[in-house]
Amino acid sequence: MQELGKVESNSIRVTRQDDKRVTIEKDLDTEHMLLSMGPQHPSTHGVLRLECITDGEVIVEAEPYLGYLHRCFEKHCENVDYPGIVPYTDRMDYLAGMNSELAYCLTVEKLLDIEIPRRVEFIRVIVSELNRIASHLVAIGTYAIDLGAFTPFLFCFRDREHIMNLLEWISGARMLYNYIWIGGLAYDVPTDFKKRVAEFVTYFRPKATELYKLLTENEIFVKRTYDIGIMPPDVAINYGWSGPMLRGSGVKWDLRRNDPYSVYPELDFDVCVPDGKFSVVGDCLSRHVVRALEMEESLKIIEQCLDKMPEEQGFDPRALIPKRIRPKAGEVYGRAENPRGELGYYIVSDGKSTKPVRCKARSSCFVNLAAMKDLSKGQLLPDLVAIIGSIDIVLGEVDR
Amino acid sequence: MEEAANQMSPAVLESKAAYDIIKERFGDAVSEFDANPTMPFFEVLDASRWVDIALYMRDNSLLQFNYLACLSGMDYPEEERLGIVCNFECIGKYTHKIAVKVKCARDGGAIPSVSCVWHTANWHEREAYDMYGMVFEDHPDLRRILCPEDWTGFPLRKDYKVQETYHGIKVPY
Amino acid sequence: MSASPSLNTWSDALSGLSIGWFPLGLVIVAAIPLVFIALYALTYGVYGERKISAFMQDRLGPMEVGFWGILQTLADILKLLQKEDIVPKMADKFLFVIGPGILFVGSFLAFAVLPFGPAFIGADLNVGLFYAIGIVALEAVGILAAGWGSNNKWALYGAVRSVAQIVSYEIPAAIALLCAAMLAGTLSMQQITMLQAGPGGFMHWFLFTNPIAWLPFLIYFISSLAETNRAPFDIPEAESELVAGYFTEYSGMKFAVIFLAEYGSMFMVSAIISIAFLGGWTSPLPNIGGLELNAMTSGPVWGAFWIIMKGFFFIFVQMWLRWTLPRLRVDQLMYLCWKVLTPFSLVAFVLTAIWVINH
Amino acid sequence: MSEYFSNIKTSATTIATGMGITLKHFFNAVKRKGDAGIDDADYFRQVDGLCTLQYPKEAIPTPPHGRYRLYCDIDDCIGCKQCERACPVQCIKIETIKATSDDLEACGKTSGGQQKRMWVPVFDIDTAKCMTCGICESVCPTDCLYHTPVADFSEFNVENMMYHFGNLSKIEAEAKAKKLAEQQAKAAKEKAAAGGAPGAKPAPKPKPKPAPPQA
Repeated sequence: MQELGKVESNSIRVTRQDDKRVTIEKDLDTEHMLLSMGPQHPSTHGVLRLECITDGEVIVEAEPYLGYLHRCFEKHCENVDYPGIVPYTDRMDYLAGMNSELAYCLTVEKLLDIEIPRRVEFIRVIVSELNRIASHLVAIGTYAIDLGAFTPFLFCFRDREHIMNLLEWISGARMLYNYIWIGGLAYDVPTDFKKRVAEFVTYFRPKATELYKLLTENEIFVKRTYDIGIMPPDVAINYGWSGPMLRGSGVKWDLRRNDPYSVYPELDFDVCVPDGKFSVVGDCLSRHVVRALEMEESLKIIEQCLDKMPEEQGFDPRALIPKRIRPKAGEVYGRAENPRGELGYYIVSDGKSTKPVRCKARSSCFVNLAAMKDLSKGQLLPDLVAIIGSIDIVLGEVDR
Repeated sequence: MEEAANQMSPAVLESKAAYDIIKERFGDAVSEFDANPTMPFFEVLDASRWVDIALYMRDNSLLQFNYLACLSGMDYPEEERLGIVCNFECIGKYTHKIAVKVKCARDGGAIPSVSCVWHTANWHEREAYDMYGMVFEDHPDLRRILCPEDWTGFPLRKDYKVQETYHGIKVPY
Repeated sequence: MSASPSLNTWSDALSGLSIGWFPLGLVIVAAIPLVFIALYALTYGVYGERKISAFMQDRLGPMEVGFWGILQTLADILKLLQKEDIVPKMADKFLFVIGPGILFVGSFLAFAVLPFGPAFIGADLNVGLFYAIGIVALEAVGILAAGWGSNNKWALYGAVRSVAQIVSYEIPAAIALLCAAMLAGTLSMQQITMLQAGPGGFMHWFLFTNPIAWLPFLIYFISSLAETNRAPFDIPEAESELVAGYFTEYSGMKFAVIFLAEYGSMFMVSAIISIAFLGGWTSPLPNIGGLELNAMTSGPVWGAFWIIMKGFFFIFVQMWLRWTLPRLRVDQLMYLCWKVLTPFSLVAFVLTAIWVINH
Repeated sequence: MSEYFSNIKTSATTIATGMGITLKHFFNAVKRKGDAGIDDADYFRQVDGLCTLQYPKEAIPTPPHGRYRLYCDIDDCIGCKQCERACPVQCIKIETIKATSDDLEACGKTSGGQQKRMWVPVFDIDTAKCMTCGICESVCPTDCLYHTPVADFSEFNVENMMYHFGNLSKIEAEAKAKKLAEQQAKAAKEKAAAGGAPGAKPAPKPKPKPAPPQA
């Protein structure tokens, strides 16, 4: 990491002796300014607060402060029974509710050790990949806004709207679905669902290309993100990064591949890592490009799922849901690949109650954000914004 | 458990192998291996050696647990102890996973911090401290992270009672 | 531009109209641009920006107030008028209040030397172009006053950035305009325009009579974006970095005044570029044989029409750029100024000089 | 030096590409996207052009099983309180009074033909609290509690977000409660008198009947 932070020499300090007199001492450090960025700052993506010590435009140190959106998820979980937690998981990473639900349900199912119907698995994968696209669209769009480009943001939201409509059609809600249940699904998909999703895929491909041309290839955008906030792969692993962030650092690590769950082993898709030609491996641009490429991979996954999904007339996705969910005593750590990285749940059951004794959510944004302090050292203020944007935090998940 | 050893799934066997290496090196400092199918783990009995174990786990060429996936605080009221549960994994060379538990006394207990071994432990430990109140020794910056600085009590302890007012605001909703 | 039928005779008659000694017609012709400026700045500028951005982003934009939201700006102004005018307690009150004023004055002072037609020019200074370049620098003072006076760290950042930016971009902008002045041989705005008038319409414009004029034209256009703090050079008010830059603390009518100043200077630089390179109020239509399009579309009223249209065109391009491009970083902005635009403007200057000497 | 010029060139071309795209959209603004819902077969055939709608006047229809405003068909409610227990946010408040045996007729039957044994004087849903998760809907044995696709139900007064579905007025409820108390007292007395023998007119068991397993 660069050590630009302190300008030790050749600078001037102005010291105020009394009201009138000012002495100027040469060859000393200039005074640093404390800049409180957030929690109501446009580019902190919600309510993150950064306490920056700045030397002019250079960030000497930026310390993140969290907790403005802390909603006691873990405390709630200890007071709600297992199915009741599902709606709360939606509200953690509210941009990718399906993925959060999937991770939670997989974890509890691991503890319960139950079989899931194949059709349910495919529907789960389709909806979570759709949601992954939606989430990446928001990530890319807000990143564009962070860097001053408004139009790509609205294009992203226009396309995301179709995904929201699709998911609303399936689950009845637009953002907070409560669709994936432990052992099944809330409803079966509508009859025309396959057709409409296929139409969406054909609709979305050219739009993604257009977005790529408008934003990713734009020279100003590249200049703003290229070689900024570089994270070497070993440090990234040490920081516990996951998801597109880790892949942006060039580590081919995707839980869908490396710790496969659901029907992912049957599906053919690439784990995107930057090749180092377009971007420097590990910089903000790499992370952005990984997200852009992952949308295409998600489309591929969706297409395959649509082909492979078994058709069953009168299928009841609730049929195998246990009447009363009371896992045997034990503990489990389950996880899934969320759009932002590894979302893990550590659940402890005492075997007696229908409520978990402990349900810890290991949120990817929380872990990814921890590297903020190191990443921002010695960067310019606009680069700080670029770095926050590339981490793609959702404060709902950071603070839980 | 004995007859279960041959029925262990491959993932658990991998963890067992990793555990054996650690056990060989640290002997009595670690407990027996709990080979449950959902989350195989062992416990560090001698908490003062936790950093050594952690370093060994990270740096041993046969273990290489370079990825700390999750570190969760835990309350064990019946044992009068607090603890942390860490889920480790190796990214790259191996595919093995293992979980480690470290416990400390419920009142004024301390666990050595491993944030120098895995950077990610820094915030996880702060969160565990915030929620359970165990102290992490040699932690570079042990402050509350999610709750406000001046919050009283540790919310996820089983005997936690929420404070009545906070800066004049009624807390229980 | 005399002896032409239809609208032209009408406009000539209007300018010749006088009651006794009082040249009423001239006053009316003179009033047209002024009324327009107010109308433009109040309605078209903001409304147009909102609609253009909306259409580029597949949105509808303001739709509720009036037909297709045409009265939206009026509603906004009414709202801003009613809003509480907050002066922060710790602010430097004098600077805080005077900042928007200086900005507004700075951007509208240059209108004095803009020729809106053969008959109308506020003050036909013989150093008009020089004056126009100089007066833009006054904006930097206003921005600095606003930013410093706000006693807000973001505003300070914005102000400092803005001053650095405006001062730097003065140089390529001035050199580029100097090329036009060299081609004309005068600094008077009116005379520069006159020199570009002729029956050939657009063929007499400096941009087309001179093989290298496109270079100073482009350079001035880019620098003018920076001088008016428009995207992609809007770093002084970069909302994702500096909240709102130097006007973070402003509310109510002071905020509106800053906005008006911004749209005013947008039109001003667009008018300057069209005067210097695109013939100001001259008609772009050429006379083709017997079809005297040029003559038909010249005159006081037509003049005002053409310069406004040209101004609109450049404003549209400014908006178009804004809603397409991300924002540059501070150091990249300076790189662009000192390492790209300034050398190229010097090259353009030398080439223009050679071209002028050889003609 | 060549990098310098190639830089300028890529900048110019990529900026031109971007501007081309936005201009294309600008000229495409004469078209407008329709407001067909996602269940319409033509949904993806009408997404070109301006994509926003003027919300209150034009709106994309919510799908028929959209999960928005919670509604209780109180005529079918048997007062089993399963929803109250299942609700993760405790937004449902139910009070029940057991119907006396002579009132069973008046209490009526659900549309499924099941005999109702409870008066439900209070069935309040705090829609401001409700997080539309649909768990209550899934546990309801008579399917009388469901989310409707009415998405916009904002109110100026938060009190109005409290929806009352109870089927008895306060006076009626008091009367029923009194009647029940009287009967129970009478039954208890009879029971005491008969020494454990069942009374001539036994009141229904005080427990609410167990809910049939839901599908």
